[in-house]
Amino acid sequence: MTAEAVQTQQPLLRVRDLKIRIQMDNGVMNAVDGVDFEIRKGKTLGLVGESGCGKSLTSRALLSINPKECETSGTVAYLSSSEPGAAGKPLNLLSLDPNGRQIRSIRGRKIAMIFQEPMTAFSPMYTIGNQITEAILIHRTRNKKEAKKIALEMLSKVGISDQEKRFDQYPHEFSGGMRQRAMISMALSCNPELLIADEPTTALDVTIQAQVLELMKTLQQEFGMAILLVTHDLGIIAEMCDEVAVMYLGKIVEQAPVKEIFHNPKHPYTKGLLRSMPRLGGNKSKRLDSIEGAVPIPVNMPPMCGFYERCKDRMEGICNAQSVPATQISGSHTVRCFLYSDQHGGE
Amino acid sequence: MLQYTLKRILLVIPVVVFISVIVFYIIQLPPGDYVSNYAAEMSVAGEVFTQEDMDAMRADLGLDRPVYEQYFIWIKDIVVHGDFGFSFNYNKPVLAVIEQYMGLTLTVSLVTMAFQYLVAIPIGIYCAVKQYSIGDYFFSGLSFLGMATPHFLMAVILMFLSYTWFGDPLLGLFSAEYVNAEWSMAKMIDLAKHMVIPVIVIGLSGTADLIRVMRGQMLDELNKPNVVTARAKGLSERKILFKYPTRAALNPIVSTFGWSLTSIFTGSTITAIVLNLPIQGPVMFNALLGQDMYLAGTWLLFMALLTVLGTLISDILLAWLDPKIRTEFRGT
Amino acid sequence: MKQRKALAVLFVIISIIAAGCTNNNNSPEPSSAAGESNNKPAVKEEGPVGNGTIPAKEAPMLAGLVSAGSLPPLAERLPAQEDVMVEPVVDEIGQYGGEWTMAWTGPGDKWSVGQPTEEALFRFNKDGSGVEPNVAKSYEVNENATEFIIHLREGMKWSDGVPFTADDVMFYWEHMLTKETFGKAIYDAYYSVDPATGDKALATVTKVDDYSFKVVHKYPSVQFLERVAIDNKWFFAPAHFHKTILPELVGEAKALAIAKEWGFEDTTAFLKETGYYYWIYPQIPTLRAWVAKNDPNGDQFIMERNPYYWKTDPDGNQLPYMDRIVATKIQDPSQRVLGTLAGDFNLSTFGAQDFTVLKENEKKGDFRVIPWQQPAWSTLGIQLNQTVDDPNLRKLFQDIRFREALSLGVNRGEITEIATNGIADPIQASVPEGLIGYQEGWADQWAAFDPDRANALLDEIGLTKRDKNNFRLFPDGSDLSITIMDSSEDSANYTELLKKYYEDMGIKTNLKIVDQATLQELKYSNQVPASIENISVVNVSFRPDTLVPLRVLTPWYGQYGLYVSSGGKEGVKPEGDVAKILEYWDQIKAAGTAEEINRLSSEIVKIHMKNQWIIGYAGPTPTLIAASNKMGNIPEDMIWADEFRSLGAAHPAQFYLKQ
Amino acid sequence: MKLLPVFGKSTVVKPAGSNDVNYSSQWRLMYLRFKKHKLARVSLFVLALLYMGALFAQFLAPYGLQNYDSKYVNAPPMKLRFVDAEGKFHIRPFVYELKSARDPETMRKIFTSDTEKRYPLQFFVKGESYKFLGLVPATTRLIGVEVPGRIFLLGTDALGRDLLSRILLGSQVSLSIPLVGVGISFVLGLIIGGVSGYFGGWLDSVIQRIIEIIRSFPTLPLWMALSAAIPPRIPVVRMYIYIVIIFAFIEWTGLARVVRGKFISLKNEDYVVAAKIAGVGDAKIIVKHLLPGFISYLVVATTLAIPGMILAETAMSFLGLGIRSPATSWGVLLQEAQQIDNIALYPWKIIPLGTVILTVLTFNFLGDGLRDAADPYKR
Repeated sequence: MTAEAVQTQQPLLRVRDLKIRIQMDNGVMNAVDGVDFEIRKGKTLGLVGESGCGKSLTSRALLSINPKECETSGTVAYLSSSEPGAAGKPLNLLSLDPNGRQIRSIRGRKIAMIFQEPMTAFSPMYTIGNQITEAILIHRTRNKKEAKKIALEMLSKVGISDQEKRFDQYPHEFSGGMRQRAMISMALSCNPELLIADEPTTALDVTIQAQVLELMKTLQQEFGMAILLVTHDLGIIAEMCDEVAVMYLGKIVEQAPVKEIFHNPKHPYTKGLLRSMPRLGGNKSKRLDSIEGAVPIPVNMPPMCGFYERCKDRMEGICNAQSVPATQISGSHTVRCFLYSDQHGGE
Repeated sequence: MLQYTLKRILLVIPVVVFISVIVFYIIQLPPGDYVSNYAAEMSVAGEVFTQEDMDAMRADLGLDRPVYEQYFIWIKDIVVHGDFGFSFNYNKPVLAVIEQYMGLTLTVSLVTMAFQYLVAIPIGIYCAVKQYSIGDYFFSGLSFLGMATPHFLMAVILMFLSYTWFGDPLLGLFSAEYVNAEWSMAKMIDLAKHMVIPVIVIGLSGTADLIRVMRGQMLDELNKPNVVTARAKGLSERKILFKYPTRAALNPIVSTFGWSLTSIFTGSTITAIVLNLPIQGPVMFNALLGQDMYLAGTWLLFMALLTVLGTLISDILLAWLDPKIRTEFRGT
Repeated sequence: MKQRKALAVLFVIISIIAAGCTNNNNSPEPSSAAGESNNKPAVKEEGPVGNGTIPAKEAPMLAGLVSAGSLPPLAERLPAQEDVMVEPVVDEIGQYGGEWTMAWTGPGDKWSVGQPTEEALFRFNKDGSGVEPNVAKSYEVNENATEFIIHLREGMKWSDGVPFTADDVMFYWEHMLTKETFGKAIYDAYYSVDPATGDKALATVTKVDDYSFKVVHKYPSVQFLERVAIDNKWFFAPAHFHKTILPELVGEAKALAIAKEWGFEDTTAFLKETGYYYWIYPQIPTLRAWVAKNDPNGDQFIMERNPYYWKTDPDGNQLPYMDRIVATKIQDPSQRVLGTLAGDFNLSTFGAQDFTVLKENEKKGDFRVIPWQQPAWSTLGIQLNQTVDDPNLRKLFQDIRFREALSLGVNRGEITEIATNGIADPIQASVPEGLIGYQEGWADQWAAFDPDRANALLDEIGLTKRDKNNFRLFPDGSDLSITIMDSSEDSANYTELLKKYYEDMGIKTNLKIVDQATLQELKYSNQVPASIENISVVNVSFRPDTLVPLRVLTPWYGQYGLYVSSGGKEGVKPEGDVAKILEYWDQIKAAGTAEEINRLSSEIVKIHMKNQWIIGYAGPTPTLIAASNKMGNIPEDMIWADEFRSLGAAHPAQFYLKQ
Repeated sequence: MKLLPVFGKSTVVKPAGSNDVNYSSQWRLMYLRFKKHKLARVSLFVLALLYMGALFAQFLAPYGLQNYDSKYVNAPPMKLRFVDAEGKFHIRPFVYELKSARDPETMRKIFTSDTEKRYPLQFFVKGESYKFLGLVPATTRLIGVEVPGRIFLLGTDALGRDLLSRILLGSQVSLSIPLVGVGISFVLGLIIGGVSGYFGGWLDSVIQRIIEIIRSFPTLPLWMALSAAIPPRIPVVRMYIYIVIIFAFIEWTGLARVVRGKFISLKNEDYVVAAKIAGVGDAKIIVKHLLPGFISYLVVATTLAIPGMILAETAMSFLGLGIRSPATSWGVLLQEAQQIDNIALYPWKIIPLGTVILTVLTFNFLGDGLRDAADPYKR
């Protein structure tokens, strides 16, 4: 882990003010509400948060593969040298036609994605080989033999033995871990610059989880790609990430290098999350802490801190009266909380 | 797979035997038999039929024997000689009667079916992709309308409209001059013209059902993560649509094909009667009414067999189409 | 309707001469005929024969074949010139060509092509007053009506060109009829009855020469020719054909093999079809104007002109005018209507219920509707089974007051308005004016709507107890209900109204629709308490079985008929007036003169009038003939009766299509 | 082309309003979801109206089922007018008296309005007596005109009866009896399909064969035998109920197959296996764990089966096996309408087709709405 190098690395993707709004019967839901972050080349950014905080939507917004009900605004600047935008400016992925040729040439080739449930993410109707070569055939070669060769290579890289046989098998013939390996091999088959992993190990059991994560790390080093790791599991964050963004209710409430988050969490929510994490050598008899209350629905929310209701340190009249700005704690550590903001001093 | 199939086929045999008994029993159930029916019909035409005439006729036709005896004779002839008996009404062997109507029956049914599938599947896909669009509402509404109108009434109305607008009610499958004519281009065109109403009437209801199933399946499939995966791979929407959701959605539809096997042969009996179509449905209906029991019995047996086979085919098809099941069999 | 009056006049004529036609027809020379030498022909000839000056002409279709050499010239095909039958035309000499397109429901509907093409030995004449020679050229009869010499037409040929001679008659008599090969018992017409002992004797038939044969009865048979015209119609068969299939002549095994070749299972069905329903089989030669050309089981049955047909029009043109009869199979009666409206069928017959829809579309469809009166007692009515199983009900049905009540309690005005569209008269079931047995005032007997009187009658019978639904109960407190059995939904409107009127009187009424086979079966098992069948009969002496309980047929007499047909072994013994009817019938069978038969027939009818077992609520309605305006020579004032062979009475051979 | 909602399990629950939505029961979710389906809501409303109409048919119908009148045979629908022949406006709508005559040529009844005689529409008029809700004797009817005037808003039939009244009264049979049939097949399908799917093995095999046999059962001769066997004293409506019940005994097989499939797929779910291991009894597993999993699907399937039954009734009437007039159902009305002379000469007799279509459509839309509602997660 090279946390000290985080700042020095070139950004690959810069997300600014990403908002996703969904029209509901009873109002507009701000599912993602002004998210900013950067992903650096070869590094791993962890996006952590509870179910429903908007982290998956955010990750999918990068590739414009959210359903059309999601009104998405903001910029997703793709800073790859190989993919310049108009007039040399960085390419804003959100400005592209979501069904257009340009975004499709980025999907799978430059930015690949793996999903939580490898069973459903693969179609049961086709062989694994068919589904892996599909991406290769689009992006790398039109020769089927060659594509198969690449796919077999990839399969061996992710540690699947007997690839020739496996190539012609169907997803249901794979175990969960194997499937995820296959999924990774599919995602990496075109040497992407960025891999978006949406809860890649949630559906796997713990030993397989470790194997898959290890595999991802190994391959990251081999291919030199960046990873956006979306998860709710802080353990995985600790193991995998260089930098962490904690999301809550559509907003990034705290963002910092991984050590910083674990050793010096600022936001009450981050603290709560950490407390709810089981620790090796912790007191067994003690129940794990949990954050009380439930995530509210961000529909017609007034400008206020979304964590207000559940926050132990809430300040009435402040936290529930205005939207919370981001506060820079240190060079790489920002937090969205009035506890650290200068603004509340003005009361 | 083979073993499974064999097992299923073996299970079919007792079912069919049982059905044949029921069929025969039920045909016998209504009071009266072919002879009394015949006598009644001829009395209407002013002919004199005495009790002796009728008894003699019964003896000739073997109708005076006990039912179980008639059944065993019938079954024995089927099994031993492949002889399905004799149609009293047609004065022909049953198989000859069935053969006579088979060609047109298959024509009507297959055209209707092709119409159903060719229309319903694209519309189903369209309605799912453009859910809640005007097109979706239009097609769904139309298909519902087709489903909600009783066939016989729709047939009569269309026939009457055809008469008032074009002066020709398009009865039957051919105009009078073509019925016994050699096949020619003109006869084909005439047939096509006469197929319009049956295809609309019989096809529309089936279409409605198919559209609903297809649309529902598509909606399910469109929401599956594998679609997102495909999209994230950079596939075009069109390619995704046809490779993933459509293929998967077709599975249940293709597998129900076996179920509709019987309808290929019977078609829609009531509609066929109203439209005067020379196909099996009405022939069998009349055989039942006229107690032409071997004809009716053979036909019902045939239908029962088809139902059972259809279920079998559906099950096998379903198994075959589902890689999960298919590979299991491959493994063993 | 106006037309009834016109027909009435017609019927008067019939009634006077109907039963006594033999005498009337032969009045100029009955005695001389018997006395003179047998080989002197032509006692009576029908129509002008063999006009030598005009050469016969033929249809272009046949002329083509003749010039191609595949058909002998017309002169060789027609009978000897003086023996050609000249069929008078209704309006004008027609033109050759065209097709008679009609609807039929398939081979079961064989009579709808059978009757119009039928060629009987003797046929009823145009006004139905008696029979005239048809296939026969002439006949002679002795004074006491025991010996009939019938002459055939010389040179007449079957439709395959083989000569038709007395041998064909003899063959039919010897090998088919008396052997009962075609599923029919020897017809009653061939038996004569001793008036004294009631002894029944079969006639003998002998060949006189190639073109004449003699029928000899043991006892006088005044109505022999009429009875033959009704019972047997054709007294001949193509010997050269039947010789090749009859088991008696070819052997059982060979016959069975032939039957199988034809597609039949056994010889019985095969012989019945070929011997009796021969006209729908293209393989069998006939004497008819059109002969079958294809398999009747197809979607379209075609009969084509008989090149050897033996009739010409007055101008000597060989008939028929139309080339073909094309019968298209239909499955639903509405298709006949629709097809007629659309011009698909150019000559079809309908019941009165289609009157309005046909009339409304006459212009558009370019056809005309010709009503033919039916000799029906009623079109809507009810028959109460006099022998119904339930003793309570039987007693009730046999009570004349009950029948009177049922008659009075129904508003005939409403019924005729609604159920016959105002076409029928609101009258009692009765013999129409002009027919044998017509009774002045019968039509009005119990015909007024008088529910008070009806209820009073029911009370008088003792049906005073009522159940909780206010329906009457039998005096012993058991349920009373009339169950009307019917085999079609066609009369649903009528039965619904009937039920309402009956129930207004407190008589619970059930309606049960069963298929016709079931109904037939129920009749035999005496399970039909009431029926809405109607009586339609020209002359009770010709066709007695609807009015005289001779077998199981008409619902009103129920099991009485079974008693008679089984010779007293089964059924219910007729008593009272029913027994009297049977007595009269026995007398008719043995009667020596037409007057006697006439008188006895009237007596039978009078008993019916007195008892009104058959209650009518609407008078007769006509049968409708919808004919294309292009179709000519269709007579208008005709009687639609099975006895007269329905449409056949109009001699369809002379129908023609204006080109 | 843009494809539709793609929410994996980890994504946002689409909430539908209230704050505690995450904890709502399945039924509440269904309700919320259903409320969104506009067409289904409208359909439910229309169906409610139809059923109310059936319930109060005797009150709503101007005339009874046996109100024959030879004067008004095949009369066309009357116009409800506001402006009379002189151009005068009346606030209360009225009809003119119908004069009938016969065309002497075609014998067709010809109706003309007699502008001399005006009958204003009246509410709560005294009419034929009937039993309100089948219990309370009453004579008041919602609409009518003063005697001797008659009002036929939808025309009359061949017996001079008011078509509107017949449609209303016919709905009592057509809308209620199919429910009986569907109810029976629902129960049978659920129980037998459930047993077959849950226990599997030879029991399943036997039940499947039985289903096959029933499916290939020749129904037509069965109906014919039945109609001959049922004694004539039985009122036609009750006879029809018998037929529907027998129908249901054949129809349950389709549902049973669905239920069986669901049971097979659900019984291997972890939570069911867990319950089994924990020693929970079969009955309890079925009721507690399996049924809730797809009861909503069954409700939908049932809703969608009702229109099939309604249509089956019309087909039965066509074959002469259903209800017979004077008892009335929509099938009877359609069967009368399908005669060619009625379509040609008296086209208003097709009006009942409209109500049949409306009912079938609304049941289908309702079913669709329920289906969407039953599936809030779009599983």
